[in-house]
Amino acid sequence: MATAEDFGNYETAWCPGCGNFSILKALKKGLADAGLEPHQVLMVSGIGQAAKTPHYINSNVFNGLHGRSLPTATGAKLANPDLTVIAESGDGCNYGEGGNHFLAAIRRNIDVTLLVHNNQIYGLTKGQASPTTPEGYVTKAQPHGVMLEPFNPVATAVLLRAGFVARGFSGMIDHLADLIVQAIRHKGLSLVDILQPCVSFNNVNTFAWYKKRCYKLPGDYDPTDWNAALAKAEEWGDRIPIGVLYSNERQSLDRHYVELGCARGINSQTDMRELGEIMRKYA
Amino acid sequence: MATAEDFGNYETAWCPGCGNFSILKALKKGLADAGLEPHQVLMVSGIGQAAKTPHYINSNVFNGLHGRSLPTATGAKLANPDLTVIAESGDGCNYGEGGNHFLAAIRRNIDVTLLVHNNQIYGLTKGQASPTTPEGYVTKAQPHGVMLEPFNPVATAVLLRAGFVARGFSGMIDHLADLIVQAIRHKGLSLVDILQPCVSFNNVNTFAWYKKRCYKLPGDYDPTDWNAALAKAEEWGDRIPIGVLYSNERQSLDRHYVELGCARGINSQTDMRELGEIMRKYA
Amino acid sequence: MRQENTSGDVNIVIGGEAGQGLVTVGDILSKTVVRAGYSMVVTQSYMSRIRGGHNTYCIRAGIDELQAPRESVDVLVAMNDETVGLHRGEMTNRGCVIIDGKSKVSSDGLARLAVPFSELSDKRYFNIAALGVVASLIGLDEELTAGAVDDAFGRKHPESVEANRAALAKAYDWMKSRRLPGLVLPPPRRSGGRIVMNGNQAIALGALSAGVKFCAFYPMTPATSIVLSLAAADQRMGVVVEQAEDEIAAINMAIGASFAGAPSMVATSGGGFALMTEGVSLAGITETPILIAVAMRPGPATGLPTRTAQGDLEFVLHSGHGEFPRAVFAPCNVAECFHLTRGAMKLAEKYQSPVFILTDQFMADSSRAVEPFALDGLDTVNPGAIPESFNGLYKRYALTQSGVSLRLLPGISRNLVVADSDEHTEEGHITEDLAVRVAMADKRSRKLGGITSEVIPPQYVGDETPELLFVTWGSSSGSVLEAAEVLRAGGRKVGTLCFSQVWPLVPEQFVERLEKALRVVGVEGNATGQFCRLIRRETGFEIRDRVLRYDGLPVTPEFVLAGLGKVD
Amino acid sequence: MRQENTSGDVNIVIGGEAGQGLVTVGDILSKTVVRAGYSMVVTQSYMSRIRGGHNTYCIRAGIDELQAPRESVDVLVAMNDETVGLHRGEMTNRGCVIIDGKSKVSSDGLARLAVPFSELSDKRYFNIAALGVVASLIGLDEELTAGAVDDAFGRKHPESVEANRAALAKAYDWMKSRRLPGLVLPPPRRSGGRIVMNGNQAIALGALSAGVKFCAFYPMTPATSIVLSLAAADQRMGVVVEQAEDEIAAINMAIGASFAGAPSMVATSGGGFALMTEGVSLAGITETPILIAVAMRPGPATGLPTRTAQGDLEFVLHSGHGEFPRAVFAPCNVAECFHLTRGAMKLAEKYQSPVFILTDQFMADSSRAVEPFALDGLDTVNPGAIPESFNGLYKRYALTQSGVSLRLLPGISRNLVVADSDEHTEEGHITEDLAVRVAMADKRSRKLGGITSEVIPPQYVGDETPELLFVTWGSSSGSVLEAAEVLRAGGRKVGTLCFSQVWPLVPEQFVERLEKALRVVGVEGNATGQFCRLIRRETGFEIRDRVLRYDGLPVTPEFVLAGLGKVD
Ligand SMILES: Cc1ncc(C[n+]2csc(CCOP(=O)(O)OP(=O)(O)O)c2C)c(N)n1
Ligand SMILES: Cc1ncc(C[n+]2csc(CCOP(=O)(O)OP(=O)(O)O)c2C)c(N)n1
Ligand code: SF4
Ligand code: SF4
Ligand SMILES: [Mg+2]
Ligand SMILES: [Mg+2]
Repeated sequence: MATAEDFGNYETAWCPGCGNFSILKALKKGLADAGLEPHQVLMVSGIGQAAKTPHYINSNVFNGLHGRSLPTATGAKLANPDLTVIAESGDGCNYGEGGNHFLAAIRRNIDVTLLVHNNQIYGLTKGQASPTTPEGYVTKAQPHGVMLEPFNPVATAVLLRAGFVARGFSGMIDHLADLIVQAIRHKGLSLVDILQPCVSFNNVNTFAWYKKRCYKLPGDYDPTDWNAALAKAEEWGDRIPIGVLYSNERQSLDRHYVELGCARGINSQTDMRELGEIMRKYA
Repeated sequence: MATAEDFGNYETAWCPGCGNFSILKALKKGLADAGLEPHQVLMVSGIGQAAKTPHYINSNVFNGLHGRSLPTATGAKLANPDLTVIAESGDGCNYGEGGNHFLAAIRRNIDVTLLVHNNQIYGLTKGQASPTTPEGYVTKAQPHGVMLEPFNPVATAVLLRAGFVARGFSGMIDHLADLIVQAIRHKGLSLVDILQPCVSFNNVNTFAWYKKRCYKLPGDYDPTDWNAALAKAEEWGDRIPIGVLYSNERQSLDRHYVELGCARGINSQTDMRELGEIMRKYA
Repeated sequence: MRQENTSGDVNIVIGGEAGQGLVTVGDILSKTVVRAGYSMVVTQSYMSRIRGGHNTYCIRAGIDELQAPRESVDVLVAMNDETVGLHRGEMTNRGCVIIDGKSKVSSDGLARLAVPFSELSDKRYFNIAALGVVASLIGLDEELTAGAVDDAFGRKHPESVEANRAALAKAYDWMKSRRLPGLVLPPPRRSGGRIVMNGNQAIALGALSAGVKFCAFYPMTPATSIVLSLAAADQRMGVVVEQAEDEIAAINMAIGASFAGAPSMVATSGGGFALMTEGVSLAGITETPILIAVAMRPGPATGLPTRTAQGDLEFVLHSGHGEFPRAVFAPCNVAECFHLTRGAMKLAEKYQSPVFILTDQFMADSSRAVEPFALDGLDTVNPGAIPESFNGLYKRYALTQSGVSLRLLPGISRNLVVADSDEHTEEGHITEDLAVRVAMADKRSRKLGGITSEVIPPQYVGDETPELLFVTWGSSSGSVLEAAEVLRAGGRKVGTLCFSQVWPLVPEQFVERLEKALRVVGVEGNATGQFCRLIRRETGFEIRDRVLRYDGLPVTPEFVLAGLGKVD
Repeated sequence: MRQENTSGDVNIVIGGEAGQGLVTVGDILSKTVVRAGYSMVVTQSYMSRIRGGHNTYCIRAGIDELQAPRESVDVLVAMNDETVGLHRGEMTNRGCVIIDGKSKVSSDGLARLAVPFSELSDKRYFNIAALGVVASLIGLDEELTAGAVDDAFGRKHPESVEANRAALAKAYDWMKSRRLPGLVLPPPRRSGGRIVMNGNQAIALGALSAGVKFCAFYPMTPATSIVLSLAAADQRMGVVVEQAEDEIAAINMAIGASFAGAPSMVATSGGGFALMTEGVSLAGITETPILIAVAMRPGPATGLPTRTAQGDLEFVLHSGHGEFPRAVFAPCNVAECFHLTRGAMKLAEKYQSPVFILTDQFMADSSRAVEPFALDGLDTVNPGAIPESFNGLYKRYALTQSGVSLRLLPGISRNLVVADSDEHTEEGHITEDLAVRVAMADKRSRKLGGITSEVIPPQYVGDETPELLFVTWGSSSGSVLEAAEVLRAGGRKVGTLCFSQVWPLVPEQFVERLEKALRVVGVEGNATGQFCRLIRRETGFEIRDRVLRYDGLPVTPEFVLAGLGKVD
C-alpha cells in the first residue's frame, strides 16, 4: 500500500508560511489513508495558487483552465468511472469564474471530490476580492472595500443537497486528512471547503484568526439532518464549525450512466453490427 | 400617467395557450401600476421564448445574449441609475447558461428587477431539460429522464439573502402584477420567479397542475424572517406558496457607487483638471 | 433568373406554419422518394418559433444524381393560404398548387388541386391525405408510401395505423382521375436501397462509427440534432451524452473525457462556439484530441438562429488564443459528413489536437439519398497507446521529430500522465524555462506538418483549361457543381474546385488550377469572401470575382448563375 | 550577438526573488532617472508566483531618445546569489555587479561592488541602500534620489522617511570613493519635466481623458493594472470600475453600460478574451460602442501567464461569430497607448462598433519617460446624439448611407431605444425578413468604409529606396527602429514600417514601400508571422523573411539583428 511519501515531495511555488503547505500534507496523508495508489488518482485543477497543488502530488494530473476544474473532472469520471477523480482549486476558481459549474456539479452529484482552498482572496493575481472575501475588505481592485455579500459555499451546497459537504481548516492537518478520506470514499460530489490563510494578501483571516474560531463538530452531530446542516453551515464569525456538515446517499451521475450501459469504460469496443441496425432505420 | 395599454400591443411569436401571454399582461399592468412611463423603463433580456417579451413591451429594450440578461442589466443600471431596469428571461437563460450571473447579481444586490419565466424547460430550442426540470422528466435530450436534482431558484436566492424574492404564477395575473410592482419598487435585486406553463414541451407542469397547487402566502406572513422564508421557499409539491417570500433592506450596489461619487449618471463631464492632477503624480 | 426543370426532377415545397406537421409529411415523403429509387435533396427553412410563422420543407427528387436544391417550385403543398402568396412567384410553368378545397385564396391561374380534405379524412389525418395527394401526383406507388407512413407512426402510435392507411387510400383514390402528367417522375434508374439521412445525422453516425464515447453539449440550433442522434443511440452504442450547464462546461467536459480515454466531441453553433474558444486553446496546449462540430447560422450574435450561413470560417480557423495546429473539415455533401467526421476523429487522436467539422443549417437539415455506409470492418479510434508497449519514465510531452508524443491514458497502468494548460516540461509539469517553452511551441507546430501531409485535396471537376473556374467549399459545393453543369450544357468550359478540407491548405494541390483558369469566381455563404481571403493569404492568388450569399438561405444553382451574371 | 553600449546609455538589471522588493527599487530608480532628464525604457520580467523564483526589473537610461530595451547589462543589482549566475553571460565589458558584501558567489572577474549592507542600514532598508549604490554609480544626484524615495514612502509610511534618507545617505557616502567612471551617465540633454508611465497606465489615462465612465473586468495578468489605475481614480473622475464574476459578465456589463450611455471598456488577456468573443459579436450586431483592451501573453491556454507575446492578433481580428466591422490598434510606444486609446474610444462611439487596443505584457509593464499629455481642451466622447436634435419616429437602426444610425440613449427622452442581438428591423425589433437581413448586414458593413477612411497609416522611417525594409507592429516597433539605426550606422540603407493600427489595412498606404524595397523582413512576437500573413491576405505581398520571437520575452534590437543574420 502506498504511503503519504509515495505521493511525492516536490518544490512548490508558494510563499513561505502559506496555508497551502498543510493542505498538501493533509492531501497526501488522505490519499494514502484512503488506500489509493498514485496511478489510481486523477487530480484535476484550474488556475491559481491552489490549482498548482496537483503538480506537487505524485499522481495523474490534468491542470486545466481557470474556473473549469469541475467540468473537466466530470468528463474524466464519466469516461473512466474507475478513476478516483479529485478536483482541487481556489475559491476564485470554483466559486467565482466556475460558479455555474459548482451549482451544476452538485446537481449532477458526480462522484468527484472537490477540494477548495478557500483563502478568501485571489492569490495568484495579487489580491483581488474573491466571492468569499468579507464585506468591507479593501484591495487595490476594491479600493472602497468589498460591497458584495460574501458567498457561503457550504450553505449553498447543503441547500442544493450536495452528496457530501465538509469544511476543514488547513491548520488542523489530521482532521483535514480524515475529511479528505471520507470525501474520497463518498460516492457522489464531495465538497471539502478548506479554510486557508494567505499570508500575502489576506491579513484578516489569518492562521491565528481561524485557530481561535474553528471547532470540530461534536461526535453526535448527524450530517444526514438537512435542517441542522443548514444551520451549521450558516454559522460563521466567532465560532466556525469544521467537519462533515452534510451527506446523503443519492446515486451519482456516473453510476446512472454505468447502469444504463452508456458509460462502459475505456476498453469497450464499438459494436458495428449494432450501428448497422441503427443505420438501417434510416432506410 | 401611463396605462397598461400604453405599454403596447404587439403580435407575438408564442404558441397559442402559452403561459407567457398572461405574464405579458401582468407585466404591462405592473408597469402602469408602478407609475412608470414607457421611456423610463429599460427591458433587458437574453434569448429564448421568454426573452422575446421585451419586443412586446413599449419601452426601451436591450435584447442581448442567451444567459446574459443580468450582467447587461447591471451595466445599464450602473451607467444610468435613474433607469428602471428589468431583466426578463427564461429559466434556462437565468439558471442555466446564466447561473453564475444569478449568484453574482444577488450578491451585488443591484437594483434590477429579474422576471424569470420558469416553464421548467428550454422552450425555444424545442424541449430540452432546464435546471428546474423535474427529475425523471423525459425529453429527446434526456431520453432516460433527467438525472440531475432540480435547481430551486427561490430557495437559493433566499439563502444568499437576495434583496427581494417572490414567486408568482402566470395563471394569477393580478397577483403577479402586484408582485411585479413590489419588485420594481424594491431598491435592490428583486427576483420574481414566475411559474409558467409551456403547452408545447412541458406536459407535467400544466396550467391545471399549478392551478391546483398554488396558494397565496397568508396576510401575516413576514418576509423579513429569513428562516421562515427558507422553509417556504423549499415548499414544493402538493402545495406551492406564491407571493413575496423574502425581502431585506440592504443597500444596492448602484446606490453605493452613487454615494461614492463613482456613478454620476450619463450627463457628468470629465474633469480634465482633476485628470491633470492624477497625471502629475506620475512625474 | 429562374431555371426550368428539364431533367427528370421535380421540386416540391410543403409550406405552412410551425406546428402544422410539415416536417412529418416531408420526412415521410422523402423516405418514399428514396425508397422508390430516386435521388433527392431536401432543404428545410424554418423560423425561430414553435408555432405559427411560415416554414417550408422542400424536396427535390429526380432520376439523376442531384446535389443541390432548386429554387423554382413544381409542386406547392400549401398547408395554409399564406403559403400560396409567399411562393407564387417561384412556380414553374408546369407548377401546381395543392390546397384545401375550402380555401378561397387565389392562385393566379396556376394549376390547382383543390383537395376536399374533410371528405377524405378526419382532421387529424389531413397531413396524411395531403401526403397521398402529392405522392400520387409525382407518381409514387401507393404501397410504398403507405409503408413509409407505417414506419413513421406504427411503432409510436399503432392505433393510428389504420386511419392513416385509410386517409392515404382515399387521397390516392381521389387523385386517380387527376394526374398531371408533367409532374410524374420518370421511372427511377435504380431500385432503392439507399438510406435517407441529413448532414447532422451523418455526422452523428460518422462519430459513432469512429467510436465516439462522450459528447457534451448545450442545446443550440442547428447543432442540437447531431447530439440528439447520439443520445438516441447512447445505450445501444455505449456513449455518454451529457447536457452541460453551458458551452464552456461542454468543451471542458469533453476535454476531460478525452484525456481520460473516451473519444470525445462537442457540437454547437457560432455563439456557443464563441464560449468554447478558450477550451479550444486548452485542447491545443494539452494536446488533447477533440472533435468540435460547428453548425453555422447567420450572425453576428443571435442573428438568424434557424437559417444558414458560412460566416464563421475565419472565426473557427483562428479561434483560441496562442498558436497551435488544427484541421478544419467542411463536408460538401451528406456522405462526406459521415466520412469526414470519421476521419476527423481519427486525425484528432493521431495528432492529439482539436479538429473541426464545419457545417451549417442547410447541410444539417438537408436529407439526401445516400448509399448505406459500409460499416463492416471499419476501424475505430483507439485512444492512447498500449501501456505495455512502453517502459521507462513516462513523459506525456516527450519531444519528438513529428511533434507527436506517445499518449498514455491515466489510471490504466502505473505510468502517471500529467497534462498542463501552462507551458510545461516534457513530464507535463508547469515551467517558466523559456528554452523549454520554445521547444514545446516548436514541437506543437511540427504536428501541423503531419496534419498537412494528410490533407484531402479539393475536388476538381471539369475541363483542364476552363474559361471559368468556380472555387467553393462545404455545403455550397453541390449548387456550384450543378451551376457548372448548366453552364457546360450551354457550351461553356467550366471547372469547379470544391474544398471539403479548408485548413490546412496545400497550395500545390490547387494553385496551378487557379492560375490556369481564364477567370476564377469564388462562391461562399458569407458577405466578406472569407475563403477567398484565406486562399490569397496562403497562395497570394486573389479571387476578385465573388458570388456571396448572406441572406440566410443556402447558395443555390440559380443564385450562382444569377450572381455570375452580376460579376460577369 | 551582443551589442555594446556606445551611445551614452546604461542598462541596469535588478534581479532577485518575487517579494524582495525589486519593483519598489526599480520604480524609484526609474523615477529618479527621468526626473534627472534622461530617456528610459523599463522591461519587467517576472514569474507567475508571489514569492521566490527569479524576477528582473531592467532599466535602460540614456541621454538620447530610447525606444527599446537592450539585452546586454551594464549594472547588475543582484538581490540574491542566483541572480549573478543567471545574468553573468549578459554583462558588457564595463559591466559591474552590485551584491551584498557577505555573498560568496563568484562573479568571474566582473567588476564587483560588494556592498556592506548591514553596515549601511538596518535590514529593512537594504533596498534603499542598494538603490543609493546604483543611483550613485550611474551619477544620479543624491537629493533627486532622496526626493523620489520620499515620494514613494512618504505618504504611506511617514515613519520611515528618516530611516530611508539615512540609508540612502550612507550608500551615497560609501560610494564616494568607488565611482566607476565608465558607468556614469553623461549629463542629460534636457532638464526633466517628463512623467514616468507604463503602457497600461497610459491606456487608463487615455481612457479617462476620453471620458470612460464604466469598466468591468475579471483579474488577468497582464491586463489587470489597466483596471487598477482606473479604480484608483474612480471617485475623482467619476468612473465605475466593477469586478465581474467572469469575463463574460464583464463584457456584457460593459455593453449594457455603453448602451445606457456610459463610455465603456473592458481589459483582459487571451484566455479571458476568449470568453468575451460572444460579447464582441453582440457589440457588433447591436452596434454598441465598446473599447476592448487585450494585453497579450504567450498562449495557448494559460501558457506563460506573466510573459509577453504578440500571438493573439489573428484571434482578436476574427473574434466573434458572424461578420461586422471593427478596428484594432496596437500602440508602438507608451505615448501611443494614451493617444490610441483616446482615439479608439472616440472611434467606437462614432462607428458604434467594438474597437480594440492590442498590447502585451512588455508594453504593459514598460515604464518610459513620456512628455506629459496636453489635457487642456481635449474633447471627450459624448455618447449618443442630443434627443432634441431629433424628431419623428425614432429608429435605432435607421438605414443610412454611412451605415451609422443616429444613436439615442434610453431614458433621457420619450424616444424609445430598442437594440437586438437577433437580426432586426430599423426599429430594433427581431425580424426574419431576409431582405431586411441583407439590408442590415450591408448597413453594418458600410461602417467599415468610414473606419477605413480614418485609418492611421503605418509610420515609415528611413531611406526612400531601402535595401532592407523591416515591417513590424505594436510593441516590437521600438526594437525594430533601434535595430535599423544600428544597421544604418553600419552603412546599410534600411527602412522601417511600423503599424500602430493593424486593422483595417489600407494597402495604398504602404504596399508601394513593400514593393520598392530590395528585401522585406517581418518582425513579430509570435511563431507563425500573423501580421505577415495578414498583409499577404490584404495585398498579395508575401513577406517571406521573418524574425519571430515566441519565447516569452520582448523582441529586442539584438534579437532583430541576430535574427536578420539567420534569415540573411
Ligand atoms: C479565464 C481566466 N481569467 C482570469 C485568469 C487569471 N487568474 C489566474 S488565477 C486567478 C485567481 C485565482 O484565485 P483563486 O482561485 O482563489 O486561487 P488562489 O490563487 O487564491 O489560490 C485569476 C483571476 C485566468 N487564468 N483565466
Ligand atoms: C450561447 C448560446 N447557447 C445556446 C443558445 C440556444 N438557445 C436559445 S434559447 C435557449 C433555451 C431557452 O430556454 P429558456 O431560457 O428556458 O427560455 P424559454 O424558451 O423556455 O422561454 C437556448 C439553449 C444560444 N442562443 N446561445
Ligand atoms: S499568495 Fe497567498 S495563497 Fe498564494 S502562495 Fe502566497 S500565501 Fe499562499
Ligand atoms: S414553446 Fe412553450 S414557452 Fe415557448 S411559446 Fe410555446 S408554449 Fe410558450
Ligand atoms: Mg483564493
Ligand atoms: Mg424555459
